[in-house]
Order: sequence, then structure tokens, then C-alpha cells
Amino acid sequence: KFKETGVITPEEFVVAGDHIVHHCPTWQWATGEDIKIRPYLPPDKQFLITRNVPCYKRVKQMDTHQEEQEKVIEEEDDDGGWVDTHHFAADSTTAASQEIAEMTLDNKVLSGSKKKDDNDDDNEDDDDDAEAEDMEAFEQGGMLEDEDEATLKTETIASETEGAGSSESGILQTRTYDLNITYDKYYQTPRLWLFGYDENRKPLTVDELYEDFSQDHAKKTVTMEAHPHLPGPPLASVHPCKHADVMKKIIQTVADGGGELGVHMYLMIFLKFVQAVIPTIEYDY
Amino acid sequence: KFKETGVITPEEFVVAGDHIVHHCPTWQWATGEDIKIRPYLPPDKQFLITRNVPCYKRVKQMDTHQEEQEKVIEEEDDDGGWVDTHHFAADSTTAASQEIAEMTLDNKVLSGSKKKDDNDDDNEDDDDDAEAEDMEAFEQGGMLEDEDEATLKTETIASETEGAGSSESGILQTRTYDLNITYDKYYQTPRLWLFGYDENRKPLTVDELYEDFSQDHAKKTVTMEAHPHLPGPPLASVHPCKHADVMKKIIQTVADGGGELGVHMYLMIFLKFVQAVIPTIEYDY
Amino acid sequence: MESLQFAPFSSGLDAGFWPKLSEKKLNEYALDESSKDISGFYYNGDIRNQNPILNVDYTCFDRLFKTPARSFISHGVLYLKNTIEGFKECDKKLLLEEKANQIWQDIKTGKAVEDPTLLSRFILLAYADLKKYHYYYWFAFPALIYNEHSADNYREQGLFMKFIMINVKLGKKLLTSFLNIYKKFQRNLTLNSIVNKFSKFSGVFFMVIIAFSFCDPCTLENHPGWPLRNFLLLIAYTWADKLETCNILCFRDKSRDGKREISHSLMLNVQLPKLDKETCPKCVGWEKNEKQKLGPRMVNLSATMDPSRLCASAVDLNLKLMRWRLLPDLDLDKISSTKCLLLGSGTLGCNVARCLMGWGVKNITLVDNSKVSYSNPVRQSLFIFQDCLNGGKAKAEAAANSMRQIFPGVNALGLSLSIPMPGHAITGIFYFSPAVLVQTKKDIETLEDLIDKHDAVFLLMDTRESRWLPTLLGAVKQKIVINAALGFDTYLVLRHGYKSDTGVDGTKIKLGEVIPGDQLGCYFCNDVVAPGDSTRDRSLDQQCTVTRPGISMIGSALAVELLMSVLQHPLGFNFFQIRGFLSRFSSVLPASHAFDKCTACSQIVMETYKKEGFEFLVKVFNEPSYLENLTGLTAMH
Amino acid sequence: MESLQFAPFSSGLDAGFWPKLSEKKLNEYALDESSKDISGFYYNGDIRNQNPILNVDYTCFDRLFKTPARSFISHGVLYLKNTIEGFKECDKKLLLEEKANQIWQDIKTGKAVEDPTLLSRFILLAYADLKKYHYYYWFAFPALIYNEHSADNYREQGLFMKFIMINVKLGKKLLTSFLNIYKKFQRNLTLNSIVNKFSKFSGVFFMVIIAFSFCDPCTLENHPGWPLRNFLLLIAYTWADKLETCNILCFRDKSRDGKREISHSLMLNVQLPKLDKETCPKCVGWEKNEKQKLGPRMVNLSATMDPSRLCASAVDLNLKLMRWRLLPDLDLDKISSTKCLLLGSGTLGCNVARCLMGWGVKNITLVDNSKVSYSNPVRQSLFIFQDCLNGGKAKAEAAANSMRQIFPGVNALGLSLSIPMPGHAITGIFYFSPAVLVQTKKDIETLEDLIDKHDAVFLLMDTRESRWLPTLLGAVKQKIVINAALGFDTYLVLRHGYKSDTGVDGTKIKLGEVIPGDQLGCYFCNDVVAPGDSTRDRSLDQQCTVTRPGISMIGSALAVELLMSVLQHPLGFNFFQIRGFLSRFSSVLPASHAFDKCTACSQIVMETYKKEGFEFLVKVFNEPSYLENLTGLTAMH
Ligand SMILES: [Zn+2]
Ligand SMILES: [Zn+2]
Repeated sequence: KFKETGVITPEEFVVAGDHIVHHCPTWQWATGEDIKIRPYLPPDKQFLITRNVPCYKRVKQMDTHQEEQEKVIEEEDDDGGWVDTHHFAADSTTAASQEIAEMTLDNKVLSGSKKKDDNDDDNEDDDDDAEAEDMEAFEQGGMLEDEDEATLKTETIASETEGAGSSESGILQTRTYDLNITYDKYYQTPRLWLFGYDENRKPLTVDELYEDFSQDHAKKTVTMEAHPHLPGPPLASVHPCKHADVMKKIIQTVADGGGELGVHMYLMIFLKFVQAVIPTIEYDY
Repeated sequence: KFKETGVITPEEFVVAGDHIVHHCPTWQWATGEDIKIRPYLPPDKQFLITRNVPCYKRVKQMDTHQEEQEKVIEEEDDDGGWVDTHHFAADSTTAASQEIAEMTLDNKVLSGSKKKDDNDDDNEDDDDDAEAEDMEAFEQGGMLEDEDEATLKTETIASETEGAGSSESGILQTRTYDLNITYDKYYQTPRLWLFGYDENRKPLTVDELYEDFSQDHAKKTVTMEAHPHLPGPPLASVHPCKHADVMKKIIQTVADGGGELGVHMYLMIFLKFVQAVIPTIEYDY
Repeated sequence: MESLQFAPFSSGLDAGFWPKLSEKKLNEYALDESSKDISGFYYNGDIRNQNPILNVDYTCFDRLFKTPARSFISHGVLYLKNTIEGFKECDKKLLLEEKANQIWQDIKTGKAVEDPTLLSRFILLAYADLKKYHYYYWFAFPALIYNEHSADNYREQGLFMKFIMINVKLGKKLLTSFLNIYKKFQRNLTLNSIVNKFSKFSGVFFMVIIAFSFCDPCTLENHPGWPLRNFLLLIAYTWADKLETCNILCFRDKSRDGKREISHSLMLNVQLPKLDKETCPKCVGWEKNEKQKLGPRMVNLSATMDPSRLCASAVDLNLKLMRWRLLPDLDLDKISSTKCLLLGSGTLGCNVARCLMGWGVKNITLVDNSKVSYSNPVRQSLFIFQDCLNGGKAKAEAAANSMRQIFPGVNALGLSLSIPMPGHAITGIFYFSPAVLVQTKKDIETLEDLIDKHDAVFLLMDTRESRWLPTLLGAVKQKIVINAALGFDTYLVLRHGYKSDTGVDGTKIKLGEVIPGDQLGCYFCNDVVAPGDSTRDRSLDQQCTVTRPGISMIGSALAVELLMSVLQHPLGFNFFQIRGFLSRFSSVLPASHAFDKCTACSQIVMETYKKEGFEFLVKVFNEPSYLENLTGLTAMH
Repeated sequence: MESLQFAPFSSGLDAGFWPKLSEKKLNEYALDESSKDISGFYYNGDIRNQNPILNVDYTCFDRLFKTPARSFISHGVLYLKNTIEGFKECDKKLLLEEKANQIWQDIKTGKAVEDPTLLSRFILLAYADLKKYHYYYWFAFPALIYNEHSADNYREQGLFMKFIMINVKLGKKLLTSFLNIYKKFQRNLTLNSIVNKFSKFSGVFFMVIIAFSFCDPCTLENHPGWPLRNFLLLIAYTWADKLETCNILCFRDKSRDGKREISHSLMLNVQLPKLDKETCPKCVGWEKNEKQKLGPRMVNLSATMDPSRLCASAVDLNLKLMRWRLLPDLDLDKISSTKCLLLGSGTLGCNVARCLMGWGVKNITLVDNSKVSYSNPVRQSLFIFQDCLNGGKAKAEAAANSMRQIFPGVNALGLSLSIPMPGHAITGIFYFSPAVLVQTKKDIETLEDLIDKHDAVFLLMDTRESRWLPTLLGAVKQKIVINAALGFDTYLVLRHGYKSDTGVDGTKIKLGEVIPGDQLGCYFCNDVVAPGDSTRDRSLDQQCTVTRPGISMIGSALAVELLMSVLQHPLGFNFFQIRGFLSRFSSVLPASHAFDKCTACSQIVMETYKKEGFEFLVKVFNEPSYLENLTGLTAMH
């Protein structure tokens, strides 16, 4: 049925989740807060989680040409349509679906000219009126740590490998993301949640998050909402209202190309689809 | 100017008030709460007050034919018009204005057939969910009062004269009203306030009040609002929004009849006009 | 000569007294039960046949009490008890005796000659039930008993003709002090004027008639008022040695037709028997209640003081004004008694609820399954920032709560409930299905029950398919169903056709013909696909789609006004459907015929639901194509 | 052989940690500063070049901590200080020494052999400024210093090819206890599998390679991770008598393209110099901050935790979605920065204010001079029942307060102000005039100042004449003026013409011609009488006249949407005036030319006001015919 409608049942979500956990062990099932357990999912398989996923570049550093290739599907629709990406653009349907059908799952971070036309309008003042303490006053000298030879100085490693984004040695200070996939009963689709951290593991602001999202997608679909299983303030999430439609289209495209997708592949496809929204993250290795 | 517009200034209100206090000593100037003193009126002449005005009959006991004579002025007006009374009805204009011009100030309570067609829709449940104490349990016997010969037993007087509404002897248990006339700065007219009490000096409810008001007037103009000078909950008041117009019409009618009204007569006319609203009250003796 | 009988005071508490007392009790007295000095006043200008009233108004607590013009002070004491038991068990005889003794002392010491107002005193024993706004009170107007005085009444022969000459041996001193007494006791009017008048009348200067005079609140022609009792005692105590009788002027005043009249005053000649000057006389004065029994009175002021009731009557009045002034045929009871069920508590739900309250609808139930989020309050008019904290309150409950805060008289109920949707499977292949099935069944029963119990159902959800079940149920249960849906700058407000028992005959109405009410279509009548493709109908998806803020207000207002027009023909405004476009400010009012293959309201769907019930619904929820097959839509594709 | 360097942990606090800690502090710890046991975890499956992270999430406080799948526990202790000083002055060396001693004891007693997770510990010293949502924290990952161990790294030659055979003299017992250690230390993966694999690989059953193994969170190819430090010490303490070197498997795990990979694990051969078993070794472990200094870190979470900021950004996002999805040209800044002045805080004022907030307008000033009465809240959407009590709050202030409760980010101001009206005399013949004149002058100055300071003025009053002065001031000061007025079931929404400096030329526009914006009329342009006959314009008098509840919502929504269309051409919707009739659901959009004798916006009126100012206004207020004479209207009558 998911092929016709693009939606999946909770049972199918569990099947697809088990598949992804098996093949991508960075993804794990989680329970979340006990009081928030949904009865239609097994208690120990409420949602999927992966932590500390690096995100090396901002989306602006990617090729502009991709954005140009983006195409609004259903332009005739009165209420704004839905931006499809180059992955599924009309003129590359076959290639895209081929890629998905093969599930090579390779993630080339495309490098290219920095987008000059910076139409960032989210430049909100981030200055904090609330005063913080002077952090330098807290620094402490004379501690043993400074002398300990056995402690690896990470900064030296980092500087050694500077400029080499994918160097095999050394630590790259980078943004990381914690990702969750929950099941949205209402839309009957998975739903992606993102918690971003900067190089120092400090939470990213909404505007910083947007730097990692494909601008058109982000602005159309990323909303801040309360997590269905976790405590705390609202978190960024890709709104699932268009998921079913897009999934249906992808599956259709694959089917047209002769492929056949089992429901267990649903989340694999989903991750591919979500990657269009957050292109610079590597989360499905 | 009041002749052209029907409105009066605060100064004119004071002049008219002084006139009425002089000629009808039941009316007196009052100050009200100090914090509510209006700067545009003298502190000791903020509003007019008269107390314990009897109201012997309900308006329903009056002649129905009066109500039939009522006529909506400005029927062409989209928003409901304004009910004029028999006093100023088209076919009795001259008589009415004559009466006013002469200012005989007599108040015949018209008696007549009880109105049969009782379209009272205000029959709200007055039953109190909140329990009250059994009052009979409080009664005390053996007190000297019962034996005292010098205390007049009012009930004997009342029963002696029962049926004779205007008997010269005996006490008539009747509703009473406290009336106030304030100045409404917004509408630039006087405004009448009514606090009704039943035969036992208990405050009347809104629905009971309506029994004393000419039905159409009451329903169109009597509202419950906070008194501008007194503390406590909202009180019944004749909304002044139409006063100016009606006053202007009356003055015009009088003028047409050859009469000439000084501004000091304004409140006398006003009382006459208000009597159309509360026909059974005798407040200008 | 007959025995005098005095007309007792009736207590007259003004409208502002109890509110002021409640305020004092709350803010000042608290549990302090000690006696408080208060002031009352009376008037000698009332017209005939009224009880002499001792007025006590909100100013009575003032230390510097200002007696109203032409009124006379009475000195009171307030005993405000904390409990009804305290009120009941208070020793009333003792209270009265204390007061009597005070008056007696003032007479004995001569203080009352200097200030005769001391003779006029009252006791107010009270208990205020501030929760119920019930006030229990008992007044006493202490009068010392002075035995066997009898009097001639000269009233009937005309006041000025009947003055008795007084023995000149009384001398000048007494006259002076009498005049002093008079001045104080009766502030505005002095005896002087009367005396002088009479002097002129008699033509002999020192043929002065001396009368003890007081301002008499009584209006009866044969009886003096209560203040005379203690005054007589004062006279007897002070001058009875020298006088055997005295003249009493019961001064009464009134104005009629602009002319002052005092001719109804009484002139009495009263005998003054000797007094036992050592013993304080007995005292009477407790007021009888409405039943003429010696007991307290109670007044229930909840209607005028309980804010909730005040609010309810203000709102009620506002609505009545609408009828009285403009729409005499408007049936407000019908409106207020219409039970409305609002499915959805978002922008539409909140505004519809508000507008219904504005119309006086009393019973409103809201249903939603989501929580208040931070972006809601600026658009959804029943929520505030506080509702978003800690994950957000449940919307329906929060909305209902907010409605009660707006108007305590509303009967608002909020219910967190998911409405099952076609194509959203409820049975599965795994462990969790039984619980889910049970829950769904329960949810459906709740919804059926809700629709049964309401008269009008508003469909205000944000997806198309969630409207299916309520549409079907509304049709089956023959309820008024109003549907409102928003786009970015468009709105659709629609009344579903009322399903008569005879059903739709299927004949097409020709263009221009009026469609009978029972043959109007529903929200789904124009569709040729079954609900279930959740994302098709995007313009209705508020959770993600944005709308211009004004659109919801307009749509909600129209939805409510549409219901009102359905309930009330006089309102004139009656349409089947409005589709509005804010971008070009235009709207169309199409009407469409019920579709005999409609997935929600066609005969076959209704019949199958009636026959199979939950079984049928399970098929609809689980099999997307079931409805299309059932109605024959599939054949049309 | 080279000296080993261990990659230290980086602290990784999850998004949910600080909110949970704040909750605990508020509801549980209060001022209790005693240490709290918490739990962290790490993972050995990260990809290259990442800092090894010790994660601490919201579950860390759980007594029965559930380590996430494939992660490994670390036992922590939380020192939560009450003050920043306490945080600063806390003796960090002591804390670390205490923890070191605990580890040392666990090693000495053999407890750590039974449960090697005891070796992995951390300290979290923290201070939470709960008002500012500033969190100060400093992690320590205590590592006992074990001197001069050097190691060969066999990693580069491939894991399985480089196993070193171990001396069989270690015996079975050691192997068993080693396996036990291993099992506990590395829960999900046991060495067994590797050993067996290798056994099979080597083909010789007891050619078993014994390696001390741990799950290594480090991803660097030349360095093991931090957990090895205490583990090495344990090995040295427990077995160094028997071993000179040991094999260490730094087990690393990852999956890529659905295939598991462990080949990046490290195999080390480490020398085990003898240890002073009596003295607790020195200890290091305080984490460096972002600047690589030994100091704490601070994170400011007000943006994600401060409810007001969360709310502001949620509202903001909602608005941006409107632009992003539908109206790319929409200038939200222009809208949000438009300062709106609402004259009147009744049904229209409340709904207009709400709708403006929905559009993200930040600066809204409300003006009214009345108080909230009991009948208001059901119609006036910013008030609740509570606002009516004790005589009612001032409307404008109450409305502004309510707006802040809805959205803390709004800059709402409420002002009680009477707007002087033509024909309402302000000077008189008596004692009281000076004060009144002064007050009126002050009121006018306030109003002028308000209009100066705002960009758009909404006229939402309930009388016609009160609109006169703001109309004139709006015209003179060239502001956007939006006028809304209600009848029972009619509404009028009108944009006043913008007055250019050149003025109106008076030529009549022919029917069908478009009227230029600067020649559009105002509310008074269609009148041929001056304002002042207060009761004429009845349909606008809400105080007494009733309206259908829906009318105000529609009128208010249109007034706001009209302003938006004036501010934003892309919205398309742009009209000059709507008159709507709910009774027949229709509306007309007339446009009328400015009237050169208009009492409010004609050249002569504006000029006279500019020239004479207050003097002119006094004449207008006091002399009803003044305006008609001035404009020449009188001549037309
Ligand atoms: Zn239908
Ligand atoms: Zn104009």
C-alpha cells in the first residue's frame, strides 16, 4: 500500500526501522520518555536516533547550480507548491531513480563556487542583552593538565590537517547533528528531527541551522516543534506534510524504471529524500 | 445652543440642577466618592439625587392603549430607530408640548385594564442555588417589643387601608426608587440612574426593574453600568445616547407651539421625558 | 386624649451599603468583631403613606459623615459577626440595654440637651456571607419607654390655628435653650421662622407659642415618628418638674409642583407624667422583619454583586438589546440553547468559539488532539503565551478554560480526541494492534456520542480526510453541519445539506432552480476521489500551510453567522456556501446539489454505516479504495 | 616504540540536558549543593576525525540509567553550585583528587576488575543562571597518570595479521578473568567473537591471541582514546607482576553503506613498567575550553530555552513561511516595523490588535478612555472576566497587557485618553473651565505626539465625531489612516486618501476613472454636515447600539488586511473602501474623491489647523457651526 499512497503504517515503520538499524548501526532504536510512549509502536522501538553526525560545510558552500536545478512540482497548485530537488528533477528522473534503486548510498559532498548572491534575510541580531560573565576570569593556570605529556593536544592535530577537509588524520572541528526519526501518526510518515551543535558542541540557533539546510526546502518545511518523545524546548523538524506525496513520487519513479522497493527500504529512501533538505550532512553511512 | 442640539454643557447642567433643587427639594446635589469627582463640575454639585420615591404599580397595570400609541421615530433609520411615546406621538404633539410648556408637573398614574398579552421573555429562573439559612430559626420571642403599646403596628394600618392605593391614612407597602441624575460628558446630556427596592427595601433584580419601565423604552435604553460617582456594582441607567435628539425634538415642539424654554428648564423637561420610560414612578413632586 | 403610638423606623439600606461593607470586611475589619461607629440619616419630606425610613448608605462608615442635604443624622453602631452562629447567638437584649443606658446617661448629664442628635441612635447587627453574597442583618432603633403619655392631636384643625399658648413663667432661659435644642436637632429649619410667622399672625409679639419641635420622618396623620420617643423622655427628664404638658411640633415638609408645603405637620399637646429619674427606663427598638416577626432580615445580593451573575446578565442584556432594537422575532433562547460541537481548536476553532459566545451560545464543546505551541497564541485567539510552556497545554482543554475565563457563564468543554480518518489504517499485523483498535473504537464512540448530544457541528480541522467521519455522522444523525476551511487568502464556508429520511432522488436540478435544503451537498459531494490521500487538499492544512491572519477571522465569523441564519430566518442572511478570495476581495455563493456517489453523504454510505457500524468504518480506514468501490466512484474513473 | 598519547574526551551535552537540569534544580535540588550521581556514555562507532565525545543527555539523572544501544557508560558526578562565586571558587584540584582516589581504591580492591566501568568516570561542575538561561560548566574526565608507558602500534599492518602470541604461562585463570573484564567493559561486543574468528583464521585452536581490549571512542589512527588510561593502570596494578607488555585492542566499529567495518581498530603492544602500589598516582582530566585554555565553558541557551524568545522565533518563523512559501516579495520587516496606533479598544480595537499581531506587527499602541464592563469580554477579544471586576480595568491598558500575555515580544502600550470632539465644548463660563482647558490641551498634545510617532492610525471609535480630530491630524501629518465602523450587520472599512503637499485640485474625476491615491477622500468627505451632532451617526455608536458578533471580526480583519495591502503591493488586495452588508452577504468597493469642502481633510481646514493650532481646535470644539462656515458648507445648505 505504501507504494500507492506514500504513507506507511506503524508496523511498516518498525520493519523499515529494523532494517536501517541492521544496516546502519549508527542508527538505533530509542524509547524516549516513558510517559510519552506511543501505544502503536513497541516501547523499545519508539523512534530512531543517531548522534554526533558531522556536518562539514554550510550549504552555501555548495554548488549554486544545484539550486538552479530545483524545480517546483505542481506549480499549478494555488498554495505554493513543493520544491523538488535536482535529485528528482524532471530531466534527471531516470538517473535519480537509478541511483536510488541501486542504493549505493554514497555521499559525495559537492564542492564548488561559493554562492555569491547571499539573500540571507535571517540576519537577526543575536546580541544578547543579558550579560554573561567574563569567561577569561575563570581560567585556571598551574594545573597538572597543562604538563601532562600523555594527553593528546587536539589543537595541534587539527592545525596540522587544516584545509584538508577529509584528511585521514587529525580531528576536524566541525558542526555535528543529532538526528531522530519519529513516526508521525497523523501524516503516517516518518519525521526527521535535527539538533545541531557547533564546533564546541554548543547548540545551534535556528538561523545557524538554516545555514545547513537547502534554502528553499528549509524555509518551506523546517519548523520548530516539541519532540514527541523527548523533553525540553521545541526542536527543528522537517515537517512531514509533504512526505507522503514525495515518497510516492520517488517510489513511482523507481517503479517506472523497473525497480521494486520493499517497505523495509522505506527509511533508506526517506533518508535520501531528506538529504535533499540537508545536503551537507552525512548521516546514512 | 441646547435648543439647536439638545445637548447641554456642564455649566448648563449646574444651572438646570440648581433650578430643580430649588423647586423640587426632594432633589439634592450630591458629591459622591471623592476620587470620582469630575473636574468640570463643582465638587458639591456632581450629580442630583432623590431617595425613596414610591412606585405603586407595575407598568403592566397601566393602559395598554398607551403602548399602542407608541411610535417609532425615524423608522427609516437602518438601525432600529427610537421609540417615542404617546407623550410626543405625532397625533398628540400639540397637547404634549402644551403640557410641557405649562409645566404643571402633575403625575396622574393612569389606571386601566391589565395588559393581557404578556410577552414577557425575561422570565429567568430566579431560584438561588446557593442555600440561605432558614430565617424562621432566627426569630426571637419574648422580647419587649411585642408588648410595647407605644409602638405603632404598621401592618394594622396597612391592612386597614388595603385596596385603597392612594388612601390618605396608613402606610402603603410599595416599591421605592432612589434616582440619580448625572452629567454624561460624552453625550453631553443628563443621565438617569435608578436603584429600585421592593416593599421590604430589598434591591430589585433587573427583571423586576423592567416591570416598572415602559417595555419598549426599557428594552431599548436601560442598561446596567457602573455609576460614575458611586461605588459598588453596576446599576440600571437610561442610556443617554438618544437623549440629545429627543430633547431637541421636545424643545422644538414646544417652540413650535410658541413656548420658550430657558436652559434652567432642561432638567424639568428631562424628567418629563424620562417619565415616559418609567411611567409609574412619582419623582418630580 | 389618647395614648400616643409612634411609627417605628424602617431600615433602608442603600444599594451601595453592602458592597461597601463587604469591601471593609475584606480589606479592613477582617476578623475584628468589635463594634464600629456608623451613621444613618432620615428625612422629613417624604410623601404620604410611606414607612419612615432610616437610610444607611455607603458613606455611613465615614468618620466625618456628611449628612445629606435636608436629612438628619442618626448615630449607629455596627456589630459585624464573623459567623452565622455568632450572629444568631448574640445577646440582642444586652445590646439594646447598653444603647438604652447610653441614651439615658446622655439625658441625665444634659449632653442630649446640648446635642439632641444623641437621642437618635441605631444598632445594626449583621453577618455577611461573602461567598454567597447573602447578608443577614437586624436593625434596632432604641426607644426608651416613657409610660402613659397621652396627647391631644391638633392636626386636624389646621396647624397654625391650634397653637397652644404657653405659660410665660417658663421664662426666657428655657426658651433660649429650647431654641438651641431645636437648632441642633433640626438643622435646616429653625423654629424661629415658625415662631415668627405665628407672632406676626397673632399680631402680639410675645404671644409666642412655644413648642418642642422635631423633624418628623413619619407621614401618618395620626401618629408621630420614632424620634419623638427619646425626645419626649428628654423633655420629661429635663423639664417635667416645670411642665405638665408640652406642645410638640412634628415638623413635616414636602414640595409638590415646585411649592413647599408644611401643613401636614402635626402639633401635639402631650402630657408629661413624672419620671423615675434614678432608673434607666426599659427600652424597645428591634425592627420586625418582613413577616412582622421579631427576627432578622436576609438579603441575597448575588444577582447584583456576584460578578459571574453580573457578567451573565450584562451579556444577556446585550443580546436582548439586539432583539429589542432590531430583530423582534429573534429567538435568543433557540440560539443560546443550541449545543455546538467544534471539531478543531485552531485559528478557526478559537474564533468560532468566540463568535458563538458573542451570540450567547451557552453550550460549546471543543475537540482537538494537539497541544498549544509557541506560534499559536498570536493567531489562535483563545490561547496565551503561558499555555505554550512545558510542552504546551492540550488545545481543546486550554480553549475551554480560556472561554470560562472570558465568560464564567459558558458551559465549555474541551476534549482531546483524535478523529479517525479514511486511509489511516487502524488494524495492523503486529503486537500493538489490539490496543489501537480498542482506542479507535472508543474514539469513534466518543465522537458519535458527541454528535448525538449536540445540535450543530462545526468542521474546523486542518485536513480534508479528518472531516469525513463527522460529515457522515452529521448526515446520518441529521445535525446541522457547518464546514469552514482556509487557504492562504481564500476561505470556504459551507453548510451541509440536511438529510431528510426520504433521501436524495438523484434528479439533477436545472440551472437557476433553487435546490431544496435536503438536497444540498456536503463538503465531499464535489469530489470524485475518496478522502485518504492526505496531502492532496493542501489549502486546508494549517499545521504547515500559512494563511493570512485576517482570513481566519472572516471565515470563522461567516461560519457562525451562517449557523445563526440557519437557526433564525429573520436574520435574512442565508447561503449555502461562500468561497471568498481576499486577494481580489470577492466572494461567490455557489450552491451544489448532493452527489449520489458522494463518499460521505450518499445513501449507500449512510446505509452501510447504519447497518455495519464500526465494521464498516474499519474497512474505510484500512482500505483506501473501499469507499470508491462502494459508491461506484471507481467505475467513473 | 613511542610514548603513548591519549585523545581526551570532549564533553557532549545533548539538547535535552540543560532543560532537564534546570527542571531538577527548580523542582528537586533547590539550594542543595551536594554532589549528584549522573551517567554519561560514549560510542566507539564514530567516523574519522571527530573528537571522542562523552555524551550526557537528559536521561543522565536516571537512577536506573539505560545506556543507549552500542554505547558505553561513564559514571559521573554533578556538582551544581548555587552561585557563580561558588562555581568559581570551588577547589577543582580537590574534586579531581577525590575522584582519582576513588578510582585507585577500585583498582586496589579489585572492584574495577569485576566492573571495569568503574574506571570510566567524569566530573561535571556546573552553575545554572536560570534567569538568563546561561549555563557555566566544566567537565573533568579523571585519568590516573601511569608513567612512561610506550607502545608499538600495529595498526598500520592490518589488524588480524598483527596479533602477538601471548605467553601461555598466563594460564587459564587469567584468561577467564580477562574475558570477564572484557565482557563487562564492552557489553555488546565480546572478545570471544574476535578470538574465535582469529582461532578459525589461524586454524589452530589454542593459538589464541590474548589482548586486553576496550571500546575506543577515538577515531585517530595513531592514538588510543582516553578510557585506556585508567584501564592501563588497572592492568599494570593487577598483572604487571606477570606481564612486561600487553596487547591492547582499541576496538573501533563503524558501518558504511550497510557494511560493518572494524578494521580501523588499533592493536597496541604496550610496555608495562612497574607501579608504586602504595601511592595513588597523580591525576589529570579537566577539559580545556574552546580556546584550549583550562577554564570552564559557558553556553547561552536563552534562544532555545527562554520561552519568550522561543515564542518570538516561532511567531517569526510562521511569518517567514508565508513569504518563503507564497510571497517571496513580502517585506516582513516593513510590516513588523510599522508602528500602529489604534484609537479605540472595543470590539474593533481588540480584533485589529490581534490581527496585527498575527501579521507580526511589533509596535501597537491602544487608546481608549473607558473601562472594561461585564458585557465586553464576550465581544472584545482582549478582555476576560477578571478585567471587569472592581469597576473594570482601563480598557487600553488592559488590552495592551493582554497582548503581552499573548505574545511577550510585542511592544504594546495602552493609554487612557479622551479624544476631544467637535461640538463638545471645552471652555465654559464657570469655575471649572481652566482645568478642563488645560486637560484638553494636554490630551490634544498627547494625541498629536502619538500620531507623530506612529506610521498607521486606525480609527476604531464608536462615534463619528471622535474621528474628526485624528482624521485631520492624520491628513496633516501624512500618515496612513484606516477607518473602520460597524452597523448592526454592516461594516465600513476605509483608507483615507494620502495628502500630498500639493493638495487637491478640486476637479471632479469622471465616472470610471481611477482616482489617484492623493485625491481619495476621507471618512468625512461624503458628509455635508460638520461632525458634532453626536447622535446622528447611530450605526457607529457601539456603546449603545448592538452589532452582530461576526461583523466586528470581519471589519477588523479587513481593516488590517487593507493596511497590509497598502504596505505591500504584492498582496494584491488593494481597495479604498469596502462597505459590507451581512444581511445579504454582499459588499461594494466604492472609491470617492476628496471633497474640497470636507470638514476634516480639506485644504482650508488643514491650513487653518497648521496656522492656528490649538486656538483653531478650541473654536471647532466650542462652536458647532464653525467648521461648516470655514469650509463653506453653510453656503451649500
Ligand atoms: Zn456529500
Ligand atoms: Zn475628507
